[in-house]
Order: sequence, then C-alpha cells, then structure tokens
Amino acid sequence: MGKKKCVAMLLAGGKGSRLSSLTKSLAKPAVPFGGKYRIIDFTLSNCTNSGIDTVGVLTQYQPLVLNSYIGIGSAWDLDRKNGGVTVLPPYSESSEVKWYTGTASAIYQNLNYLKQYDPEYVLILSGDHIYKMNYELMLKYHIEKGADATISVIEVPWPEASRFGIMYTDEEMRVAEFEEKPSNPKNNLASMGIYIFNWSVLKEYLEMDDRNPESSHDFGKDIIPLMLDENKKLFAYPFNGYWKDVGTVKSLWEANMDLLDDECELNLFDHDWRIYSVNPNHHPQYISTQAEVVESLINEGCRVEGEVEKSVLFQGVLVGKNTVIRESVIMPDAVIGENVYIEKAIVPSGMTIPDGFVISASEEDDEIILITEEMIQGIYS
Amino acid sequence: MGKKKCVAMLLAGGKGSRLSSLTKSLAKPAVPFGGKYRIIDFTLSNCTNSGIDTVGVLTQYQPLVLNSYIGIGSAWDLDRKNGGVTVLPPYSESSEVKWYTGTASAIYQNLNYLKQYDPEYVLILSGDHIYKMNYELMLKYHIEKGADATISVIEVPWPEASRFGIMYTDEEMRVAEFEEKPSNPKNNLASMGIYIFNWSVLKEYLEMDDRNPESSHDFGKDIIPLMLDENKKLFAYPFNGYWKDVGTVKSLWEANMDLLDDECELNLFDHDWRIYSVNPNHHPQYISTQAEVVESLINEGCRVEGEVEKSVLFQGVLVGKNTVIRESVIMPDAVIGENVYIEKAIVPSGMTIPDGFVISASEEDDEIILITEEMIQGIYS
Amino acid sequence: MAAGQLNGGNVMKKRMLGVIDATTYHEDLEELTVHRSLAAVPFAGRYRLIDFVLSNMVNSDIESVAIFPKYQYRSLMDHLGSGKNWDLNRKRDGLFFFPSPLLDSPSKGIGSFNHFAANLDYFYRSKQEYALISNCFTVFNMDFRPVLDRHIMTGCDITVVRQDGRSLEMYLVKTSLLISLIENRNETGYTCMSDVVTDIHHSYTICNYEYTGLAVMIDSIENYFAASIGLLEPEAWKNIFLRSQPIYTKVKDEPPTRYVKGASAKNSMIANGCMIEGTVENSIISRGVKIGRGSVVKNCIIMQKSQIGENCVLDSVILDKDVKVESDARIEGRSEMPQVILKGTVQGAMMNS
Amino acid sequence: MAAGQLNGGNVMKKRMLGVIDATTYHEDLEELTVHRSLAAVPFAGRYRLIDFVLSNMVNSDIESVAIFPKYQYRSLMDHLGSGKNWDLNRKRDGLFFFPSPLLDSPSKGIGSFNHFAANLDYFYRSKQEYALISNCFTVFNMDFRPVLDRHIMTGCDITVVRQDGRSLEMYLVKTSLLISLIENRNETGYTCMSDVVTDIHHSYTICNYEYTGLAVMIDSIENYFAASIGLLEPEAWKNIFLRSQPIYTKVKDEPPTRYVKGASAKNSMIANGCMIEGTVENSIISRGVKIGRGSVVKNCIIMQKSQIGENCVLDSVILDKDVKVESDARIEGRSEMPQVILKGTVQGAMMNS
Repeated sequence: MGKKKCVAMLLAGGKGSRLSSLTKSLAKPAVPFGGKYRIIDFTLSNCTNSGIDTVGVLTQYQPLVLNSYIGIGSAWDLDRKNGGVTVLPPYSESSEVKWYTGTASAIYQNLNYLKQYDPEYVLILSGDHIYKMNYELMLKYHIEKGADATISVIEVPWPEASRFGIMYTDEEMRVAEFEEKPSNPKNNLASMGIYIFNWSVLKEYLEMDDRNPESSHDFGKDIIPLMLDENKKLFAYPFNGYWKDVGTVKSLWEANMDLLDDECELNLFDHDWRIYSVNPNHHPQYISTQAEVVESLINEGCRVEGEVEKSVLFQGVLVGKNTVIRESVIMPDAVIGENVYIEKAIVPSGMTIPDGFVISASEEDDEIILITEEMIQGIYS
Repeated sequence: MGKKKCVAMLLAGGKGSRLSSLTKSLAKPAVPFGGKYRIIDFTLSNCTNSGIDTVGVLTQYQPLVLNSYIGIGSAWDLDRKNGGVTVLPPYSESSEVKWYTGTASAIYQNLNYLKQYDPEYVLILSGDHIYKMNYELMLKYHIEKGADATISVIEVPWPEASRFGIMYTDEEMRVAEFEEKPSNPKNNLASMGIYIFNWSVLKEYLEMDDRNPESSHDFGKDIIPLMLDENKKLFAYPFNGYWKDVGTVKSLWEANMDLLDDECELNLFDHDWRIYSVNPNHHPQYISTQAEVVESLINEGCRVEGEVEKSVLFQGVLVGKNTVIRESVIMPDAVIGENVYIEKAIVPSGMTIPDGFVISASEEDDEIILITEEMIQGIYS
Repeated sequence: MAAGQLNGGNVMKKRMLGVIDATTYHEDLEELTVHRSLAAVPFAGRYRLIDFVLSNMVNSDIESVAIFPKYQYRSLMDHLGSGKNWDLNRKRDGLFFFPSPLLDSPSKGIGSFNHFAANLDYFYRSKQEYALISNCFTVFNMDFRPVLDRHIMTGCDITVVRQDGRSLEMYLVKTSLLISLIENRNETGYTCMSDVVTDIHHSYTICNYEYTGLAVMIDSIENYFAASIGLLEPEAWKNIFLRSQPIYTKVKDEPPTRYVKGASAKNSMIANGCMIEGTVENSIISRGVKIGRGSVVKNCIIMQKSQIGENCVLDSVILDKDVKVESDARIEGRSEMPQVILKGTVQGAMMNS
Repeated sequence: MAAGQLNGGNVMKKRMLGVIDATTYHEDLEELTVHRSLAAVPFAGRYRLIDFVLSNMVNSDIESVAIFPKYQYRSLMDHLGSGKNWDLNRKRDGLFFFPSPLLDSPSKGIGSFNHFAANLDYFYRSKQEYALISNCFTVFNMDFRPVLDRHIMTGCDITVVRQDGRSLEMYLVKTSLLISLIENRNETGYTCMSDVVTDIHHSYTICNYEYTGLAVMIDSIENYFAASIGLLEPEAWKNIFLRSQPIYTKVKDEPPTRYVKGASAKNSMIANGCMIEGTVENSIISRGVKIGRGSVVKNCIIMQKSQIGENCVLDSVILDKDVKVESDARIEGRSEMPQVILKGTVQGAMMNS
C-alpha cells in the first residue's frame, strides 16, 4: 500500500438506541434520511469531496445492512486501487472476538490498518451526523496551527450546551480546557466529535491509553483530557454550517423537515458538493390526477394518488387515494392505503398502512409518532 | 430480490489448524495455492462456471483477508445486481455475537439470507478443497433422481477411507447408510462435503436440528443421519475427477506438485473452465542470464536469477544468484537471497530468506518443511 | 452419469443471444435524432429507447447482448457504458458493441446481414443455441422466454413477434440458422430478417407469436409524443413498469425532487433532481429540470436539465435537453403535433409572444 | 478562518490534467499498426505503449486524463475500458476519450489544437490549474510532480521535457494558457504545442526540464525491437519497473506460466499463461504463448496467443498476435532489422526452409 497524507477512520458502530424500532435491525449510520440517503452518506460524501480517498469504516452493531450498502465504496467514488473504503468489523484472532469497547479502543484495535498507509494525519469521524464539511480546510487549519490535534467545534444554543463536550479556548483557538457534559457550562462551543491527529501523536496516546486499566477508552473522556494534561497543542476548529446529530425520533424528523425549508443551509441540490448514495433503479415518481403535492421532497419509485404536504417520501412509497400525509417522513417502500390520515409521524421502511388508518399527534403534544406494527395491529385487533 | 433456482452457501470459516503458521492470520480458504490462486478460487470459479450466480460466503475465523479478497465478487464475475456474492460473518443482534458452532448452525443462522431468494435448491459447499466440478450436472442428477438431498462422493484409496465420512448405497446410488470416520470401512465412497438440498427439506431439518440440544449442528454428524433415519431420499453423486483436501502442509505441497505433472487432471490452462482469481498488477516474470528454470510453474512479478526445478513460484518472488530451489513452493512476495539451497519446503508469503541459507528434508524423512521465522533466526542467532 | 466432466447440464444455462439492431433512422424523428441515435432518444423521464428491449432481454435471462449501432452512437455508448446498470458487465458474455464500419445509407429492415457479417466472430464464438433479433425503438415490457418455449415446441425455423398481425420486427431463430443466413446473403439475396420472413420462395417454416401487452414502435414525433403522454394512463403505466421485470437505465446521483410552496403537480411523471416551483400537469419531466414560480407546464415532455423561468406557459411542447426558456415565455404546440425545441437552445420571452 | 465554506483547501487537491495525444502515425511502424493505433502497440510482454505515459500520470497524482485518438482506435478502447485498471473509473474526473471527428491526414506535432478545439468543453469544465500534454509512444517511468514544482518555481509559461536537449514531446502549461492557444489557433497560426515552442516570435517564456531516466520514443521497427530487447538489461529493467511507481495495464485471467520437462529459459521476460516446452533466450514472450518441444526462440518478440509448433527455429523475429508457426519452421531476421510476421497469419515449415 502506498503512503497516504491523511486517512479517515469513520466510527459507524452506533446503536442509536433512542431511535427506537428504527435501529432494531440497523446501525444508526444506516438509518434512512432525506428521501434517498442513509445518514452515513453525508460523512462518506464529505470524505470524497474533501479529496480523502482512504477511509476505514468501523462497524459493530448490526453491521450487515451497512456492510452490503458500503460494498467496495463505488457509490462514493471510493473504490480505489490504493486505499478506498475498507469495512473494519470487530474480528477474531484464534477464537475470541475483540469487541470494540470505546471510540479510542476501536481505533486502537485497527492500528495495523493505519500502519499500512503510514499517514501523516488521521481524521476521526462519526457516521451519526448530518452535515457538509470540507475536511481539507480543517486539515489546512491543523497544519497552519502546528497542532498535535484539532477538534472541530460548533456554537450550540446555551440551554443545550450541557448535553455536549464543551471547549474553552484562548484567542488563538488553542484549547485550554475541555469539559464533558458540564452541568454549568461557561461556554457554548461544543465538540462535533471530529478530530484530526498527527499520526505519531495519535499512536502514542492510543498505546498509552490501552495500557491504562482505568480508562474507558473514549476520545472525549480519556484521550483529549490526557493530552491537555500533558500540554499538547490542541486547537478548536470553529464550524458554522448546518450540523445535526439525529439521535432521537424527534431530531430525525426535524432534520428531514429542515430540507423543506428554503432558508436551510443543507442544500442537496449543490452540484459542487454532491451527497452520493447507492442509486437503486426505480421508475420516475408518478403523481396522479387526484393527487396534490405541496412543499415536499419525493424520490423516484413513488406513486402518489393522495395529498402530500410538507413531507419527505423515500423511494418506492405508494400513497393511496383520498389519503392525506402531512409533516411526515415515509421511509422506503412503505405502502400507505386509501383514506389514511397521517400527521407528524415517521413510517418505517416497508411498512404497510391499512386503508382508513388515522394517526396524528395531539395538539398540545410536541412529540413525533414513530409508527409501529403494534399500533397498526392494535387498531385492527 | 428475485427468486433463484439454486443458491450456494460456501462455508469458509475453516481454521485449518494443521496448516500451522500458514493459517495463523488467514482462514484456510484464503491460503495461497497454485502459483497465483487462493484455495477458495476453485469453489467460487466452479460456481460461476456452473451458472450459479448467488453465493453466500460464511466467514468466521480471521476473515479480514478473505473479506477484502472477495470484495463484491468481481474477480469471479459474481458482482451481480440480483444475487452475486455476499459475505456472511457471524453478527451481533443487540450486543451478543452469534458464533457459528457447526456447519449446520452456520447455515441456520443465515436462513434469512436464503429466504430472500426463496430458492428451489440449496447447494452447500466448503471453501477448503481443490477441484473442478460442474454443480449444474449434480443439480440435474438431483432433479432426475427426485432426491431430497444429494451428496457428492469420491472413491478414496482403501487405507484412507477411515478418515472420511463413508456412504453405503444401493445400485441406484440411493444412500442406505452413512458412517463418519468408520474404523472398519466396508466401502471407499467418501463424502466430499458437497450437498444439494431441496430448500423446503433443508429448512425443515435445520429448524428441527436447532431445537435439539444434543446436536453438534453438523451436516455429516447430525443432519444427514437424521434424514436417513426418517427415510428421506438421499442420493450419492459419484465424482471421479481431481479432488484434494489440502488440510496439511504435506497435502498442500503435494497438490502444488500435482500441477507440474503432465498426467494431472487439474488443468489450469483450460479456457472453458477458467479458475478465476483477483489479478494484481505485476510485470512479466524475468528469467536472467544466469537462471535455469525446469518443470516449474512461475507467476508474474517474479525475478529469477538462480536455478528453479520442480517448483511453484507465486507472484513477486525474487530468487537470487547461485540459489537452488527444488521441489518447493514459494508463496507471494518471498525474497530468496543468494547462495540459498531449499528443497522440499514451503516458504510463506513475504518471508525473506537470507543469503547462504540451506535447508532440505533428510533423505529418509518424508516430511515437507514449512519454513518459519524461528528457523531463520535460529540459524543466524 | 459421468461426473468428472465439466460441460453439459442445462438446468440453469441461458440459451438465447440478444441482438439489437440500432442502425435505424426515422426521418420523421429528425428533430430528436440530430445529435443521437434513435436508440438513445430519451423517453419517460429517465430512460432511453434502447432501455426497454435491453431490459426485457436481461429479464428474460439473456446474458449476452450484441448491439449494432451506426450513426451518432457516442451518446448511446456513454449511456450503456460497461453495461453495469443492466448487469451485463460480465467476464464471459455480457454486452458487445459493434459499430458499423460502413457509412452507406441505412438498410431498410431490422437485422442487417451485411452489418452482422462484419462481426461474424461474435456469432461463431457464442454458445447460446438461439438468437433473438430485435429493433431498438419499441417501448414495451415483455418476457421473451415464452417465445422461446413456443419456438422450441412448434419446431419452426423463424418465429416473428407480432401484435394484431403486424410484425414488431423481432425474430427468434437458431443461432446456426442466423449464421447461415448471414454467410449466404450474397447467394440468397436476403439483406435482413424481414426479407426472409416476407419471401415465400424458401423452405423455412415461419411462425408467429402474438404479443398482447402494450408495445409502441416509436417512428415519428407524433407517436413519440402520444406514447409518452399515454404512459400517464394507469393501464399503460402498469403494463410498462413491473416490479418483477424492471426497466433498467443509467443511474445518476440526483437528490429527490423538491416541490416548494406554491408548486402543484398533477397527472405527471417526474424524475429526480427537479425543482418544481410552478404548476405541472399531464407532463413528463426528466432529471434535473427546473420549473420557475408562476410557470404552467401542460401536456409537455421536458428533457434533462432544461430550465424554465418564471411565469412561462408551455403547452404541447417537447423541450429537448439543456433548453433554457426565459421568464414570461409562451410556447404552445398542438396536441396532435407538439412543438419541438432543439437541444441546448435558448427561448426568449419575445420569440413566441 | 471561515469554516462553513466548502471550497478551497489545496493540501490534497490534484492540480494537473493529463492530455495524451494518441493520433500519431509512424510510417516506419506500419507493420505493427495496420490493425491498431500506435498507442495500442504491445510492448514488454503485457503492456501497450500508452500504459507507460498513462501510468506515469496516475502515479503523479493526475486524476483526470483525456485521450485524443484518431485512427483504428477500437483496440485502444478495448484496452482502456472504463479506466478501472488505472484507477481512473471515477465519478468526478477520471478517463475521457475524445476520438477525432476529422478524417484528414495526421497532424505533424503532438497536441493538435484542432483536435482539442472539438472538445474545448473538457478544458473549460476542468478545475485543474495545469495541463500536461504528452505523446503516447514513449517507454519510460517518470514522476511528473517535480516538473510541476519546477514549472511553478520558475514561473515559465511552457515547460518542455527534454532528454539530452532533445524534446520528449511533453509540455506543461497552465490550463488557461492551453485554452487560449486553442481558441486563438486561427489568429496565431499555431497548430500544436511544438509550433509554439519552436517559434521565437512570441512573448511566452519557454523553459526546459531535463529528464535523466530511461526514455525511448518508439518510432520505427528497429527501435521498437532494440528497446524491447534492451529491457532485458538489468539497468533498463530497474528503470522501468519500480515497485513504488507501477506500470498499470489491463489484467487478464491467465494461469502462471508453465515450464515442462526439457524446457529452458534464459535472459527473457515472459508473461502469464504461457506453455514453454522448448528453449527461450533473449526474448520477450507475451501472454498465452505456446512454444513447442524442441523449438528454439532467440532474440524474438512473441506477442499474445501466438503458437509455435515443435522443432522450430526463430531468431530475430517479431511475431504479432495470434500467429501460428507450424512445426519444423525456420524464420530468421537480422538483429538490426528483425522480420515481422503479421497478426493472425500462419507460417508453414516450407515457407522459409
């Protein structure tokens, strides 16, 4: 393998428990988003658009869909002769499996993968976030600052700051202090979980961390604080675009709705920063004579005979006559019958909604409904 | 996924312990063979040449090399839109891994994979054997016999029969009895570990076997005997071509030497039944002015400046001046220095043999030497 | 039962070659075929005409397809690429492309023996026992396997696929017979398959296979337009787009189509990557089209990447690819004879006001 | 530091376009270029001439390469395919193939502006700041990155790669300058890069880059033969085949080469899939060649799939592809002027005895 300037390690083992039944048989990065994509498409597309052609994808929980989705990376132009995408599941030497116990231990167990490319820099990414970012600019910043490690940060609303890892920096953006989920945050600069390390520094700290039996082997909790203790040069890289952790049903729904907003910074139509995805073969969408489509995002393979308003329809969705879908997300191949009313809900992939089904959140309630088989059966039992 | 006539399930998790250091970081099906191939190339090429375009490859032990070698199956023309190769490692639902405990349980845990193709027939294969076989002819035989299951068998030398599963059949080749490694074999028809099942029958028996806490979940030990007990129609399919289980260092060496024999039935030069393999890019082999090459098989990327006799050289092997290599197998990218003498040995991939190194089996000894780092260091320490 | 042998079997072997004659030139389609061969004419929002016959072949277990193009075949080659989108990027068999070395005038019938003769090697090398020869400009979704079954059962020499008695210009023959027809073309005087089928002075048995599904041979702007808009009828739609027998085409990285506030769509077929801000009715919209605020597009076929400004009115118009219609423009054709706007042109508001 | 922005950076951005002029026709190589373009002439057992410059470009981080062929480019297209073997099967950038629409006589210099002009869009669309224009027939293994570094450092308008003062017909320019040279070709009268470089009546600064590695421009049968056999010298070999900068080519499914009892090979370069039963010396043997028992092949270049019978003697001969030499044949050329046997021919024992 030839030497590489920068190799990315993408942590894609997230269980995403708060996404409920959506992640029952899928890792979080494989959850559908935006009418056509899976969450991981954004990070993989960012890599290819940033000129990073070597990406190790660390899978763990329910990896089958993710593995076959990623394949050899052709969809993201990452099927490269030297480098490209490599899926790195936990593996067995002899007959015991080495399970990944933390973000840092996952990288540590794949040091051999990194060693074969002997990169100058390692970019650590998470496959859980929706955003467009040019990692090359962050790398340039990292080099210009002469940093040992650079952490991208974003200003979050003050009330939410206590949910994040918060950075305290000097005027030069050098990190002085880091607090994981502070109860009384003195700042609102949150870590996005995106790190660039000098390879030699990363190797040293991962090996040190591995020898520490007290460590939880996590970048935020262990590696970064240790580096700060030892006075390494850590810099924060301020990011000010669209960035969303779609960790809950509500935030997943919100991020989908964001795409229908003219003011939203997440433009899927930008040809200079395409979001790539596996393209299945579908016929064009068919909007029937009785249909009405307003303020929506609709993918190929759909057949709409009812009314769709402020909604996102993934490929292969059928919407029956006299049906109304409002402020909802309908995932791939769901079949919505006739005379159905769905409002502020998510319909999971492949689900069949029977004729006459009605569901909507109560007026005062701010929740989004994730429709389940039990709900449907409950109604008809 | 479209319905399929016949889907193959290839068991490729073999640890191959008797292959010693060759399988320390490789599953047995990934062991190099024949100057260019890996063992699994033969089974995968048989599939594609037999018109079987849907193959599930079940990996377990040290799967990384195998996974990235197989990729999406392009090398064997198995990168298909509907079907193709799918690598099926043990996976975790929630946070426990389901480990494959026997051949039958490995298939049982992947019933969902089979269900999506709803095949008429399932072909069970092992990735451990070297042979060329048209599975389509076996399937035709299976259909003509109206069998529930068909097991391919080969006549083995009588003294070896007790190492195999032995079949006893009537004149119509219907299996009456099956004995696993009998101490006193009354027959020499050995099972090759290749089965065709009617899908409905296979499903039924795998589910039955899974409920049996006494079962070791093995086709030979559990499923087949149970089917015979219940008077299912099992037929033996006699195969009379070249077939070799390269389970030991000696048999791996022998199978390589077979390729140098004009009489050997395993013809790699047959364009109508190609053995496909991942083709790395190498320059043509260079045979120098001082070199001598006799009765050998030599791959691209080699550079031979010494004498090579009755040997198999894989890609990228360098042979120094005044060196003699006789009746040996030199695996990929091994570097053999000058003034070396190697006889009846296997040199593993990437090993460097220092100048002046001499090794050969003693005259009376029938063993083949697998050269190890310890041997080399032992000599120079 | 010999078991060491490798050849034989047939349980799964594919037995038909596909041969697509892509040399046809229809003068009545000139406006759409200036820059592309007939086979590459866009259809139904994301397809090219050749996708239909090619997908039918693939769905009928045909694994080796030879395409014989002639004029302007660059866009056809770009579209087909390695054949990957049709699962025809194979090491053995797969997709073959044999452009005509002859620059003479188009031959009159489907299956030009002269053109095939220049590539006889392909037929000699092929192991498939039968060959299906087809034109490249029919919109249909047909399983060819029953044709083969019938052909074998009847023992005929040539089976012609017909609809209501009219030839659909698709022929099933043994590959060996096709080879001998090609080899003996000078002696027999037959230049193509229809010569053989219509001649009565030979001893070949000719049989017909009546196809009852939807099939439209595209040979004029009028029937191109009618067939396109006709696809909006649920009956036609269901006949062409079957989940079990998909029509494959080149896939592209386009986002889903977005309808903004104030947009409206009815009885239309719309591909991905479009931005709909106006009103669309009874139309076929291809990938990457933009329809501006206040614009009304009715009874139109809008091809890839065309951009329509604000407050335009388009009725019964075919916009070829990359057309730019400036704001406030008004373009109207007649339903029996739509107006065709040529590829890459700019239509100002003044031109038709 | 703005951080929401997406463009910019340059730490990893690739900055050169590759432009390969594959239109050259050398009359002195006629026997090898009847059925193929010069770029597709087989070399060194498994390569085609174009592999060298194309691999050099890829190894120099060039990710967008445009090839401009002219005559007989079918075999060149088959060889290059989707560009996958050179890692150029990309969604953005990658390999582009622009056959000349003009059937006039060959242009005299490398980088025909007329031919480029027909595909100006490619240059407009490309984001790479520099373009490297090269011929297609040089055997070498060269890193172009130092040329770019020097070009930027010196601030010259055009850098010409030279060896011992002689132009290797490779030019580095800003893409914008190349575009203006193409656009203004009628005003300036320059038809190709060498016109610009050799003219003294302009204000462009022309610099030279002296290349010290091995580089052979193949322009006659004599130097094709000498360069081929010359590769057997360890010095030459090591200059061309570097592990860190491999020469890529189309890979094939061939078994390793087999030497049977009685075979002998010395000082030769032999590709895969050969069956060697006789003696081979000072020769280059391509893939799938068979050399029968008792035959002696010396100082020869044997191309793909040629079959040599038993007890033949071949000395100083070039066998093109698919030649069949019958048993007991004797063919001898002179070392300074080898005999060329044309593709696909059969050589009987009587012909040369």
